[in-house]
Amino acid sequence: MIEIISSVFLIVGAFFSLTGAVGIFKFPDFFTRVHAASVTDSISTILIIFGLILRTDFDLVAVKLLFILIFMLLTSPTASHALAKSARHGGLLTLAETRSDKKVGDD
Amino acid sequence: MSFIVDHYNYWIVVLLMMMGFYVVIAANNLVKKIVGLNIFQTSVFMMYISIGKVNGGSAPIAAEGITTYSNPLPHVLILTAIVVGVATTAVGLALVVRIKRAYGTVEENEFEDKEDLI
Amino acid sequence: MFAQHLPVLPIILPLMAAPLCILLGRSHLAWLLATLVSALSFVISVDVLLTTLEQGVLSYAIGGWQPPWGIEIRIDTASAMILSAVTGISTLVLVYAKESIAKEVDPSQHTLFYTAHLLCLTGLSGILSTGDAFNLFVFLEISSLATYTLVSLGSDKRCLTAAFRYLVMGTIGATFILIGVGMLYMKTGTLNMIDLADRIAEFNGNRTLKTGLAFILVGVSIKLALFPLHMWLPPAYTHAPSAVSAFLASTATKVAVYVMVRFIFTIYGAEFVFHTMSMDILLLALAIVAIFKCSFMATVQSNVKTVLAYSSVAQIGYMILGISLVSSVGLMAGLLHIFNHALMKGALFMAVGAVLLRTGSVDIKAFQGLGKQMPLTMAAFTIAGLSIIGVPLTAGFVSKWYLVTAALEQQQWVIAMLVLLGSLLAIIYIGRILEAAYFKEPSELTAGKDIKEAPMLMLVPMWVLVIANIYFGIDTSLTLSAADTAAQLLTQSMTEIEAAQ
Amino acid sequence: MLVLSATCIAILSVMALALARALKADTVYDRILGVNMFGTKTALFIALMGFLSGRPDFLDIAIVYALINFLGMIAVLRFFEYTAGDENQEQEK
Amino acid sequence: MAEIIDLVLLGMLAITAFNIIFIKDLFTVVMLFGIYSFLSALIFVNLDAVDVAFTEAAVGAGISTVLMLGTLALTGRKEKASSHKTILPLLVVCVTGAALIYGTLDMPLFGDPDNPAHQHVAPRYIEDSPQEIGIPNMVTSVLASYRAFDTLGETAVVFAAAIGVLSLLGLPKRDRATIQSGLKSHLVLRVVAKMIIPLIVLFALYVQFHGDYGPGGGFQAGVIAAAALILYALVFGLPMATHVVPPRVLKALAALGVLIYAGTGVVSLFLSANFLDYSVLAEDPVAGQHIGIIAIELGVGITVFAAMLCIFYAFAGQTERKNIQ
Repeated sequence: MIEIISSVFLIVGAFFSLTGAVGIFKFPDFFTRVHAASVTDSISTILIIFGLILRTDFDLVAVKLLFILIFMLLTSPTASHALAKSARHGGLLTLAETRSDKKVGDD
Repeated sequence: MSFIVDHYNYWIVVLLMMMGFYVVIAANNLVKKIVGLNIFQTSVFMMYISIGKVNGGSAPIAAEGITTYSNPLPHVLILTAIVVGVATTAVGLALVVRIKRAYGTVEENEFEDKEDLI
Repeated sequence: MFAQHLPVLPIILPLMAAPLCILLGRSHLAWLLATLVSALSFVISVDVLLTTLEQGVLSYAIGGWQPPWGIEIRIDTASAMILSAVTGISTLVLVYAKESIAKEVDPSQHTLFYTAHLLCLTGLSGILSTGDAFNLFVFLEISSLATYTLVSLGSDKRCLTAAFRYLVMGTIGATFILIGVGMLYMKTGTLNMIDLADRIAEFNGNRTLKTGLAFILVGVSIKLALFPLHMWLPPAYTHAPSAVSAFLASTATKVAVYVMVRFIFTIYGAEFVFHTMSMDILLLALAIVAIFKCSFMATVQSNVKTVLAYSSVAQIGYMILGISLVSSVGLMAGLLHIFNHALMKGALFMAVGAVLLRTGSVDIKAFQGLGKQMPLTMAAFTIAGLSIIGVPLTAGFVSKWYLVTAALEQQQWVIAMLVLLGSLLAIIYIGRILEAAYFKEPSELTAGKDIKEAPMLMLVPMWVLVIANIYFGIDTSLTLSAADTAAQLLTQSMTEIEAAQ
Repeated sequence: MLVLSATCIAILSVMALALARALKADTVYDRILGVNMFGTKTALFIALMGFLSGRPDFLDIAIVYALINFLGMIAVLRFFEYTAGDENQEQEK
Repeated sequence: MAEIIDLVLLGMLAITAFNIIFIKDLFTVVMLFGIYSFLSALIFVNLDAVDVAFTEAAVGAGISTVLMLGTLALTGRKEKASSHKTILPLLVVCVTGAALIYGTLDMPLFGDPDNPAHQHVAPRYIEDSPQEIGIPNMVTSVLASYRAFDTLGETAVVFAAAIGVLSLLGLPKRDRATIQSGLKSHLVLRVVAKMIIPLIVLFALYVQFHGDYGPGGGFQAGVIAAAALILYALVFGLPMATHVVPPRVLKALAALGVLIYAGTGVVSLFLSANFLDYSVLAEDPVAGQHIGIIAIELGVGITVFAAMLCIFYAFAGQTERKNIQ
């Protein structure tokens, strides 16, 4: 029974990370790509690590997995936030702003 | 076919060595030379580790229920070699910083006209 | 109680003294500690040399584990002889360095200089005494890293590019040795040198072993600056502080020659290397080209330190020539030249350092008229220069003499002639400097300043080396017997070849 | 076992895509994004490989991966903030 | 399954290396080098070399990348076109490559259990070391006991690197704590860093003392502890970090670590056993081995931590100075 639940978790986690990977190619501008990458990162980490925890018999390995989960939940959103802020600080424009400039340019 | 399967690890490692070696010789920028040096050394480490691998063996940490282990000796040698590699990189990068401060440039072709390289 | 622990002491004493120098902080204390430790290592290595002359090989298992499993310190006569030379010269250079680096290295870095010097000494004595192929690579890296630091301490900005070029080529050389040792381990499964020798003897001409040997020899040739791979040496020795040039010129490349001898004769066995791989022709050709091209380059240089650097590369050519003659007499001549050249080159670089201290320049014009102004220094330079040329009554003559006899013994008239011709070139580049010193008036470079004699702390080590030069030129009993037993030891497997010839 | 290897292959392909993003990127920030995603996915991949090869006590390496990936990101951003000052000067010059 | 993963990883590695050759923007080259180290560490995990993967990830991807970025901050990002022609390097590379391929023809088969490499010396390390030295991690037992002299040499190499960088770049002064030069504007980063850094230091201590039972040991612990403080210096600024760990203390710590290691060896000398022979450190030889290994791992951890942090301070000190002018 637990086996099936963990398999479901794993599959769904893998699916989300695949969508994230496709997202960083398909999305129009940088900020949506960062959004796609970091959101799917977090969700797939949670799902896969829970899937793995179910497979262990809840000993030291499970604690290590939880430690990884906490660590990654703390660091990867922060890293993506810092990246986006630095990109913004570095003068990167969002899609809306580039379109509005073009419109202003056209009129 | 089995000849290739048994040796593909070595051939790819040789390919990586040659890429690293090429970057070291052909790179004009000193920082890129050091990156090339690192790639060259890391691929040599991979050659050592693929010597130690045993098919079906597991990591050389004794655990019950596991009989065949991979050979621990190459791992010890490579632990030493990695730290030696980083030590050389650190000194090399420190030299690059000093060269930039002394010469104002880190491009190798711009040294020649600045002083007579014997 | 310490008798059986002697072989390991020359390595761990400098190793422990280096961090102590950092903890001591002040450069005078660091200098005192470094000189004492170096002198103690010299005494121990001379004692070890004497015991090896009687007992043959000393073996010491580190950590109590027997050799093929643990690492073994294995000292035979050849390594003990060169170890005594290295520790002796290191002591003299440390005494010399106190005054010499005062002007060339800024005071805040003197403690770091002594620490790096001790680490370099640790690396060199480690290479000379270890019996394990990978351990040799680790100690090679210690000595190389310490050498890059020492070279980059120079005052001239070009020492930085010289140190960087030396670092890149040195690391490529060390990685080639790593690849070679990896191939050896892959085929034999062991790293201990003696074990390797027995197991390699079973394979007759295996392709991986041949490639392994080729990579090790190329790596070691970079380290000992054999002819085509010597480009890093002249700028490094020219722009390094003179105390560093004195130490490196007389020890670093010589230890690399010892590594080549160890790999060719002990691990692979001479007949595999020289007959199946016909390496002797290649080494011979490179040695001869090295002698002539570098001697010629030495004659055209204006900077005296570059002249000496090129002369070092040429002298290494002589050593490789001795080794590639594939006979125990040839190998003995090579080992002898390692020892003698260390004495000669150390004295020459010290003299040039003294001139740099007093006149502020090492250009040949600065040497004009120094014969009268700095008599003792120039006298030392003259005797050491004559020893490079190979004038009788000096150590240089002894090693040249045995090189020629080794060549003649194999009816190689051409090589014997080439060795003598090489000495002629040496006469030219040494003669140019002597002529400037004694027969020319002081040039505009040194006209204004009144040039005093070099300080006592620099003259004493210089003259100790010069006297040793002359002593070993006349009474060759100690060096000859050591070199002879070493050559016999290394070339046991060679005897069948001579019989076959 | 099958599910584990399937997830492994999925994560491997995500890493390949992230690597492709890092190699072929128009702005530098996309490259950093690719490297960041690559780092986090490798940490997950090691956890999965630990379970696949039956030695789950190797999760320390996954922690180190996550840590080093975060350190790399902060170093890159610090580098950007530092050189941003120079680029503005270069643009103004 | 493992072979497929191995093949795919090696393929990705080759593509990354190929790109590194042709990219001119040095910043991207350093980023790709970070990925290269990560991938090679991943391959080491796949080839059962767990300790090596640990060190390669921590040292290769962590410290080297941070140092290279520090250098690039001073030397500029663009690599100028190299004028000299590339035929000679290509020729040299092809000759070496051909020699290497010639060498691989006789190499024993990859992964074959009865390779000569596994016959002669290795069986004793695998079978006897858990009994003789009493710790499950064979790599640590070989590293710390059978071949302890190698590791002593390696600690000396790390010490020599710290000395080299110190003599070239010098250490930053400790007094200028007033300048807020960290990532000022990233408030989120500062809060998260405050939470994470204690975790990392705790993890470093775990790795240090867990080295006998799982992957880990002195080197890895030293590097992770240094990474924690480098993170602190990056987020809160170098002056603040030099207040937490003053540079003079680091120089003393680096020297101390080497002395601890060599001192353990000398102690066994005084107990009339060979250098670095731990079995005399306690009545029961196996207990002696335990004490010896813990002592030298501590020595190694201290030296590596102090050396790596010293090197980072020297590099960061350069950028601070340039920043201020």
